[in-house]
Amino acid sequence: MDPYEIEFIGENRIVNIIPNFSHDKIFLICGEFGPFRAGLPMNVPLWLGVMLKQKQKCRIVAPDWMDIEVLENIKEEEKKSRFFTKMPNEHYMVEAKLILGTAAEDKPRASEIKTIIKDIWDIRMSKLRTSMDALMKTGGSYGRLDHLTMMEINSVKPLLPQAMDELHRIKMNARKTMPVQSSLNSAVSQPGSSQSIL
Amino acid sequence: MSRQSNYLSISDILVTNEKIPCKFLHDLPKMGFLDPSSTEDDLKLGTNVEIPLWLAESLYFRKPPLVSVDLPKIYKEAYREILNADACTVDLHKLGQHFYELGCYIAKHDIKGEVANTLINTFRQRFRMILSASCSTDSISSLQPLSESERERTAAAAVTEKALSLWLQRGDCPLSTANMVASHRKRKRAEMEMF
Amino acid sequence: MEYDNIELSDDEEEITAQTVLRTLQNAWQNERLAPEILPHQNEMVECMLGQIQHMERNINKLPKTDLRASIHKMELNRIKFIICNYLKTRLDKIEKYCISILNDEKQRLESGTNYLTPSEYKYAQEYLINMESHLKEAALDHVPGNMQSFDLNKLVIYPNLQAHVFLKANETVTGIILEDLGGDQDEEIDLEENSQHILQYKPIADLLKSGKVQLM
Amino acid sequence: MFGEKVIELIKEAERNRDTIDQYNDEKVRQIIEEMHVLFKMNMADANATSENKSLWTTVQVRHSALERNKRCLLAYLYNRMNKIRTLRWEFGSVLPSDVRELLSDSEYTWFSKYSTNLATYMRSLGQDIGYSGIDLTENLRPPKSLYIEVLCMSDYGKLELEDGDVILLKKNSRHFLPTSECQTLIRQGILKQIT
Repeated sequence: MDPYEIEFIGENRIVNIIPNFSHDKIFLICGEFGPFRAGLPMNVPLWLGVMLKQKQKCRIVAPDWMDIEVLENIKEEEKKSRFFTKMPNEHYMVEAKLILGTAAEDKPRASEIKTIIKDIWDIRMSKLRTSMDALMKTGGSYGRLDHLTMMEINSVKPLLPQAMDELHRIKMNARKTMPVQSSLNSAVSQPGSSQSIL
Repeated sequence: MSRQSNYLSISDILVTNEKIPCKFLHDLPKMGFLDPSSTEDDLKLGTNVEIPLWLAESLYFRKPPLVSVDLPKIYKEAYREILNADACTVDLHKLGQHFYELGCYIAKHDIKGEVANTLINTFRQRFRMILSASCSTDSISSLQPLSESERERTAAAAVTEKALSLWLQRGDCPLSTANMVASHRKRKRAEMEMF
Repeated sequence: MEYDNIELSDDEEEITAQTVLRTLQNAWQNERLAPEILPHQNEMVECMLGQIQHMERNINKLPKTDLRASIHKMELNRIKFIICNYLKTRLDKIEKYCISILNDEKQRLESGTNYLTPSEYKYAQEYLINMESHLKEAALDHVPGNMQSFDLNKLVIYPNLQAHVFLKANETVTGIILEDLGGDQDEEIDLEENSQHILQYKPIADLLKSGKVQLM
Repeated sequence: MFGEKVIELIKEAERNRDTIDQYNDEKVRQIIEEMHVLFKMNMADANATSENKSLWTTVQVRHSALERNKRCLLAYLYNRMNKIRTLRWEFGSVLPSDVRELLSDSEYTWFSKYSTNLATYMRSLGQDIGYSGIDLTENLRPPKSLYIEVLCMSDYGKLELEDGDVILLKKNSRHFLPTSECQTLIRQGILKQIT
């Protein structure tokens, strides 16, 4: 999948907005939202929040975790821990990009917040690289990856799963010291004696 | 991009085109041309010749086998020692374009299983080379000591890397011309400019 | 603009459009990430198409500049993307693994557990016929007699069930056996609820089809 | 050596992964001819095996070469088939003449049949509930906005929009259009999204 498809999935998350208009409930296929009352906070899917924001119909309320203090703590934890820590939500990067990208003026110190989130992302990405290398060195057939978000997992595709596939294929083929016909190498080796030649 | 080999796989056809040393266990009338150093019409029992893997495999699997297969240099003990010590120092671009894929075919001719172990070790050790090559900003130049499939994996990883950093940098992704359409337009333009 | 709850043909149980959408989105995600073709979700697709149709009719009654119209249109575009991408992903697999899918499907049809919709099945059969006649016309008919066969056993391409996938456990599942090629003993692992793993597809294929795990 | 011509064909298929080359009629013909020569030699030698038993191994070697040629020919055609399939998804059911010329007659027939099969399938979608089908070549990207600004890259002519409006797409003209109604033209390279 490409990042925009994962962003698309993340856009289904619910965010809090403050509309500047009033309107009855809207019945969407993904659920009912509203009523919209000017000045009163309410929940909508992220894609809708972004759309209304672009039409200047609302302010997006940044989620609680988009706060310098909270994020500094997360960053420290992430640095200290050998493992991946649990992020505030499983699409934190998508939320950060969309909310701080389209509604930066709704959030004080938005650019500082962006920087810390990017720092956390970078720490996790470098941890991910180290653990991939370790995974390949120690076994290369199984790994547990709690708390990694979908966007992070996507960043190691196709590299990690393909390397594991390839290692498996080498083990399967190379360990076969006897000439056995298998579906994996049947492309060339067709034991010949039984075959009709003419 | 997966390298699963099947009958119609171009990459497997190219791998099986590699030449490997074989010894003929039977006389082969009229096949003298398989040995470039000989001018005879027939190929004699006991002759050592390098033939493409596809031919070697099919002759080896006849009952009784028509050839015995020797290991290509890169899979022999001298190289195995170097590879097992530090696989990252070996230039597989020069010495083994299809190191792993060819190795999978060749390993069965090494009864002790040393080749198999070397393949697995080498693959594991060199993974970090791909890791670092895939996030370097240089394009994958022919200077890198990677085998063909390592190169493909690096290129695929670099595509992901690039898509991700573009996503992080910009807002919306503009819709764009389809891949083949764009390539054909480009080629057509290039052809027009030649005249 | 309210939607009605929908009744699925085989099921007495009423489910909401919201549930159908969620199921479909999940099916799309899994189809994109699984190496093999998964059981079709035709009822969900058709149900959603019905919703789209209903919704589109209503949007047309609204003034063009109505805010609601653009919100609904945006949602419909999102759903259309899921449906198109889902169906296209399946077509890609059907073409690539045509022979092996048709072989498996013939057996599944006998037991009534077909993975393909009738249209997809027809498409696959036609695709194979066209492939055969092209390869014959372009090459096989012109080569020496004993080389002319269109040999399905050789041309077949199998999905790589040994491929490694990322998954999240929707519920706790114990005793997944991982094949261990190195030692003598296979490894056994448990998947706790919400835990995430990278492992081979084959041992978890059935868990995916029964919804106990999902791919990421 | 056996199977050399056919490898040139395979390497041709391997190059230019994003474009399709002219169908190599001449080389395909030569390879088929080579196969007939090998086959005739085998017929003759197979009949002579009663006098010279070792000729049988020679027959087996040639047989392997025949199989190899067949495999490579099919792989060449199959690889091109996949590209032609992509052409259908990217250019649509009508190919530009310069692209069409790259295909052999048999390939063009395959393209048409593929296109018909695809159209039949797409028409069947949702038929039970009164749909006239769904075009799967659309909605390929996650939607971002309902309208986009586009620049026209060539003189295309009139485009009728769903609401009945007709606009004229002229080279270098700019338009503000519903995304859903111009994405195919963008993929075909007729329009370009301006960001």
